[in-house]
Amino acid sequence: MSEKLTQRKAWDIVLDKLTKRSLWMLHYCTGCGAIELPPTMTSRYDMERFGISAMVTPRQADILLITGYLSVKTLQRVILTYEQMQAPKYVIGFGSCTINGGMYWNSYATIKSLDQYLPVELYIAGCMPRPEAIISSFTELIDRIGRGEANSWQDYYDNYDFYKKNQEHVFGEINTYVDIKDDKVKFGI
Amino acid sequence: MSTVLWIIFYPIIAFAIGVILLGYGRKFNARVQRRYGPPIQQVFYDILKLMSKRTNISHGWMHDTALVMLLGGTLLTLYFIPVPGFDFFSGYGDFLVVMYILLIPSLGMALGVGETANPNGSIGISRALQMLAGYDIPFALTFIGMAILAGTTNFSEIIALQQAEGIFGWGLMTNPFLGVAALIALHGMMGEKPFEVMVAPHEIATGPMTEMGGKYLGMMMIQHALNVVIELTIYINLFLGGAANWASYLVKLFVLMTLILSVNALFGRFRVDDAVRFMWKVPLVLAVIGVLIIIL
Amino acid sequence: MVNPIMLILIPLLTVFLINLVNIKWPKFSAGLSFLAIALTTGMAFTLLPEVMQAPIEVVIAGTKAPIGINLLIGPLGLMLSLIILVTSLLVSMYSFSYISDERKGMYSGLFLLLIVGSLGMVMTGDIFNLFVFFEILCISSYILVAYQRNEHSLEASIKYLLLGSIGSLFLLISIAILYRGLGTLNIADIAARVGELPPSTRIAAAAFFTIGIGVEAAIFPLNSWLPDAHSSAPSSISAMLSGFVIEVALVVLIKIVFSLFAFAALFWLLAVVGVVSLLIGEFAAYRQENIKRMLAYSSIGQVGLILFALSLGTEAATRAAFLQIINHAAAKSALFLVSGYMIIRTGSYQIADYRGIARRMPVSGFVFFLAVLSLVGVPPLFGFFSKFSIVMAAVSSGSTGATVLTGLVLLGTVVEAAYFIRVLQHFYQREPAKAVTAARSERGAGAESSIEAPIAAMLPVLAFALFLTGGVLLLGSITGLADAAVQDLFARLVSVLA
Amino acid sequence: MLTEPVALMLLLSVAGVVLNIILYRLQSLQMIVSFLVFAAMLALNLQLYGTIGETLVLPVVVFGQAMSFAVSPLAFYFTLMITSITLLTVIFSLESLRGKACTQAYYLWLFLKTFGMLGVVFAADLLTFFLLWELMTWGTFFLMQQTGGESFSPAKKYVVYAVSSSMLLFLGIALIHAWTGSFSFREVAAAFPHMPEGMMLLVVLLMTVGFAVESAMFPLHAWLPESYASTFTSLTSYLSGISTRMGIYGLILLLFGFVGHELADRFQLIGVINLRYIVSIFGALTIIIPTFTALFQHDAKRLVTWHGIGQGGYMILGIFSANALGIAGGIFHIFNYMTYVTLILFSIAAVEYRTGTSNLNKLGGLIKRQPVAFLGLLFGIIGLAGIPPMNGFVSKWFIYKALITEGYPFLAISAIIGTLGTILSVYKLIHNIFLGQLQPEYNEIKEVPFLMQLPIWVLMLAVFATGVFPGPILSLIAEIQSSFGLAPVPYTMTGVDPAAGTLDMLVITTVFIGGLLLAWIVFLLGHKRRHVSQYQNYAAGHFLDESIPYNFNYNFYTGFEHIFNPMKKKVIARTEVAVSSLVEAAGDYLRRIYTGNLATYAMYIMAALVVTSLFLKELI
Repeated sequence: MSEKLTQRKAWDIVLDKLTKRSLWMLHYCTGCGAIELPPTMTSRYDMERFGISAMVTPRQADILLITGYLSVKTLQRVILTYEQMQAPKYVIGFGSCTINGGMYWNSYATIKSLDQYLPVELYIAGCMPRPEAIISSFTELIDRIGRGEANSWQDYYDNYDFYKKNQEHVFGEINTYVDIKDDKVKFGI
Repeated sequence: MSTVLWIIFYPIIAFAIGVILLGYGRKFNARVQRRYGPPIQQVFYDILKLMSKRTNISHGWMHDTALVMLLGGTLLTLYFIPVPGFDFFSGYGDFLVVMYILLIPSLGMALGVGETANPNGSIGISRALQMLAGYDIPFALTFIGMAILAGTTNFSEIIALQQAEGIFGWGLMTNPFLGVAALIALHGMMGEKPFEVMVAPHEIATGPMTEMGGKYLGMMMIQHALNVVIELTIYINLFLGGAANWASYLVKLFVLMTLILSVNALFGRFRVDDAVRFMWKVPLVLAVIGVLIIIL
Repeated sequence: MVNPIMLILIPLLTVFLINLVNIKWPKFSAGLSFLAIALTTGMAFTLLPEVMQAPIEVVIAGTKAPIGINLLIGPLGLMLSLIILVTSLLVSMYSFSYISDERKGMYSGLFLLLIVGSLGMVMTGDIFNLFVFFEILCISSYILVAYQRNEHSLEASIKYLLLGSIGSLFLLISIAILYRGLGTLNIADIAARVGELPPSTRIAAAAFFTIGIGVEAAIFPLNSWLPDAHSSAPSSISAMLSGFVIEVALVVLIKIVFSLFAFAALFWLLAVVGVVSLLIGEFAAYRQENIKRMLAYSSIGQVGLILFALSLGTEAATRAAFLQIINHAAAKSALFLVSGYMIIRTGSYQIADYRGIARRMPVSGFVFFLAVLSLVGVPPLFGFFSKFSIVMAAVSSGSTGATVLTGLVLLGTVVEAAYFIRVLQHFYQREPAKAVTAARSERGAGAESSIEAPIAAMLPVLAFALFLTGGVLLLGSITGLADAAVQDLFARLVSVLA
Repeated sequence: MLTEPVALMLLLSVAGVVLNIILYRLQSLQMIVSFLVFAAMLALNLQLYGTIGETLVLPVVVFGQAMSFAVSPLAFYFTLMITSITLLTVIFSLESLRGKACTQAYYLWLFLKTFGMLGVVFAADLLTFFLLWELMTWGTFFLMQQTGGESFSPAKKYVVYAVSSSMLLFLGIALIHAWTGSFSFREVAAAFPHMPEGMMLLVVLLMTVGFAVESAMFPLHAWLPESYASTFTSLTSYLSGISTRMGIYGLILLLFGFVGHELADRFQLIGVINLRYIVSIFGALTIIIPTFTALFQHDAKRLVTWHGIGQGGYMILGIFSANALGIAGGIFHIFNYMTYVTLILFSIAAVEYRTGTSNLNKLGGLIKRQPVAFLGLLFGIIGLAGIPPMNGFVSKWFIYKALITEGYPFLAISAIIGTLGTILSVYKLIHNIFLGQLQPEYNEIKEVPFLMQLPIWVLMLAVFATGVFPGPILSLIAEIQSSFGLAPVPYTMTGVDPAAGTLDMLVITTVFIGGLLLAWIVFLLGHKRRHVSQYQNYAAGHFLDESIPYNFNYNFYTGFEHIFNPMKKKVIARTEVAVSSLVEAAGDYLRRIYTGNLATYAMYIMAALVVTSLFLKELI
């Protein structure tokens, strides 16, 4: 990561400074955490101040905000969605469920730790986290992008075998029609 | 020489104005909703980010070509609409030409979205085209009415005629029916609420933009910024007496934009058939009255 | 020089000969009648140059007009004779194979009598002879209609007989009125002196004459026997009846009206009646499912058209009517003859049963197609030119009434095209009807093989078709003959009486 | 003798008919011979340009009238279209119909029809005109039912319409002859103004309606869509490309050749509303109603044939606009329409050739398999919708401009409404065939063979080239206008003379290409892109694969269906049914006159006797 940081050209530094002000978010809400998002978006906290707005499809989104637990079934959807997003892309795990399964830690149907399956950029701890926490995570992300440090997404390309193995362990083979290894070559990531 | 400079720099200027107008729109909307809102240059950040995405996917060569056609067609339209100090091309194509080259971007986008093979996209295009038929009929009728009133279809001549008589020579003043009809149609043309059926993020996942990401979406946003300028300028040229200088041009742009944004901020969304019905009832009838006044 | 009397005598004598031959060698009767007709036809053609110069008058029984019996052969008579003879020559050739039962001899004799009657009607210059030949014509056709001896044909024949008798009676009454008033039977004499009669007598004579001969000429509403008779006669006879018999009666009617009863009002009446006939015929044919009835109704329509053209009373219109008579003789005969073998092959009269038949009877189908197009008036077939000239003539006459009637005639054409095209499309459908699949010819073979009519039957049909297509090339000479006939007819017209 | 090409062309087309009869069962020979003959005809046609103004009198005399032919500029314009499009159709058919059953008579009728059309166009007298007109309509009838079966019933409908129209023309021509005493165009034109006013009006009405049927003008258009769509697609293109436009030829001839504008304006009804204006209103309805009917079609061919009707309305609006630009636009639109509609239908035929269907609900995504056909359709629909830089725009622009200049806002707006409707339905066309999801059953299909691609490429070039450089065609049209004594259109090589209007297609195209280049540079500024499978697609997290049909094509314009469904009254179809059942009822009723009862029959005779006697007595 640091190696890549030093490789940033002057143009990239400027670009990062500017583009960090625009982050579009796709929020994946199966858990109870979604209730915290409306206040974050509306006049009380207004995340659009930071150039963050909610988007509808993975193609347009930069942030995949996963609120709450993921079951085996929904994880497949999340992975499909993640792979359809355009890099650079950032996964934010929201709430303790994504960190360690939270109150569902001993459920047979949920997955415990999201970072086994997707490269998570940031976790927001808490059950549930308040909008302030969400905003603070966003600002943290913005800062990291500005510094050129938010590169977790490259990990998915670099260590795809690891993620793939874990994914297959949970639900077997799925076909997302995305060839990550070939993408890595094609796009030179 | 200055023409060459204009040809080179005009798209950039128009792009800047468009970005500011869109940013102004988002800010305006936020303030109506009692939010702080993004900075006024936010759209510029968005475009920059989208253009700098590392991975881009496309569903085929028409998908790629579509974006080129979209932006290329918009640039074409841009050149043919006179603005203060630059109406080099309006002598080669009148506003009948403009009306039809305005369709090139739509067609390009429609083809590209079609190739993405996403049903949401196709539904979006279906709605967009139905809306096109909705707003373009009254808009075209106001075009025709103004042309008959002015005795010409050439933009510069119409502007000159309006400016000759000061504010009372404006199209909006000489024939308020046409002016109002065109204003409502313009609202539909800009796709602002309540005529936002084509995008409708909550129903059809932003419709045409569903499969657009990265630089594809970026180019669409560039085109959108230019398009806002084009559409507002057409209205200004036809009904607000054009603009004698850049100051008045910008003032007119922002006033018109504010008007449209205020309506936008207040409404929800029509269903597509209701939107079209509205277009064929209110503005079309107004336009017919206006035209009848002119020819009788 | 050939004596025109031979035209009548040869067939008449052959009738007797046939009856003799028939006792021992019934097979030869058909051949004999064919030879007789061929001979007569040849003679008629040799008369052509002479008649074009001047009409020939033949006196029989030594006494001159106005007392004697005489024949007067002008171009009009000769033209009609040629139509009669050529049509019957071809039809008799068709009959070789078509009429195959043991009553051949009777058929051939009656067939010749029918020709004698028709020829006599067009050639006679004497109004009572006209009646005699008219009766010969009628009686032979009554019997021929009943030839098939089934329920339908017998009923049709009885109806035809009774109605025809009323017609003959009226004709006779008319002749009696004229003879009583003028004491002469020679048409030329009557024409010269008809003015001497009081108007009411003339009106009575005209009305009786028109109605009397109108029954045979199938003018509406006197044509009620026609659909039955024409559809239940053998197809060869239908071809004759539709092809020339009604037209001959019609021309004779017009000839007499021209010479004796040239009332303007009568012309108008006949023109209107002609158009009404046309419309009724065409509309009624539109709904027919039985092919021969459809053709019969179509004949009513065509006769209406001819009557309309004839009664316009201008030279151009009359010439056009003659062309149309020729066209109708060729086309309608071809249609009846073709449908004859279709009926034999499928055993059905229903058009629905002929679906796809043209693929198994390609030549018949093609001839039907040509004949239909010619009747409708499609260029470059003969029918186009006849219909074209009728309309041009009608419109050129300049009166509003004639123009309106022309419009109705054209409406009739549209209906005609509609029902004929329906039949044609039926013939050319891809999936054949059950009756067509089941049809077998005497040559045996399977469901895909040709069930075309025998060559002897196809040759005359092809001749008609050839005339319809190639007739255009003869148009000049035909028009020449028709022109002479028109002159002949108009020479009789002294003046139209208001 | 400079008119030799005319005689040779007519002779060649007759020879084509004869050769095809001789070679009835030898399909490959038929194909080669037909191709050669049509190629020779096109070559002759090009020679014809030098002979404009010459007259040819055939030694064939019909009713004392020698058949005469003349090469007017209008005739040259039309024959150029006829021969070139026929040649392309034949080239296309060489491959597309090879080995198909029931095509023995295909080239035969094609030659007959071409002969009819050439004759109609060359005819210099009304008799020749009408004779060949009839031949032409029957040629159309036979071409329509080449596929047999289900094409028979629409073809029958056509016959009823066509015969009715011929009969109207017939009556009109007969009246003209009766009043002017001549068939020759020149003499008729000279004598026409001296006819009595009422008669003139009657003749004009009869002939206008007659030609309107053939050019499928609303409300007499109902025969067209079914009958054209149910034959071979290559014929659909031929028929809708040029055959329907013979009606427009007739209208041009009637309006400019005989009646003349001054005369046409004399038939005033109320105020400014004259006959010309009324025809224009029907032209406007012809644009709007069929175009919006096309929107809801589920079959590609039927959709395009409905547009064929709609586009005729533009020609009528243009020709009847009494404005040099408008007339030129109307005439130019005939050419443009022919090029792009043939292109569209050839592309559809190419798809049908591979997939075997033209059902818009069953296709999709074929752009990946048949890119040439897609490009052909794309160029075609841009032309049809009238979007620059294709040729359809230029002629439509002329028409709009003329209507605005003449002060007919509502006619102009109906033209624009038609264009909008067209955009909607052509997008549906291209979307449902080429865009969207590729159906698994069409995964393996290939592009069509070269011989079928060739006409598509040629037409694409034509559509684009005449759009950017309309000058050459406009020069022909200016000649046509001068030959009728009208003001010629002020054209330049790339548009209109600046004095008359503001249009320069070359500048527009150049700027457009510049814009495209700029946009392409912007496109290249971003990072690389990759082409992905159609199943890598947003479906709200759902996994897509071949088993899931997710294409959006059925009821494409649902909103409009909500709006228009209550308006679909099917008035014309119901009228047709009413008329045909009226005829049937009349037939039934009239048939009952013949009761079969002898007493009734005898009574008829008595009644006839009485009526005749009374009638004669009253009138004498």
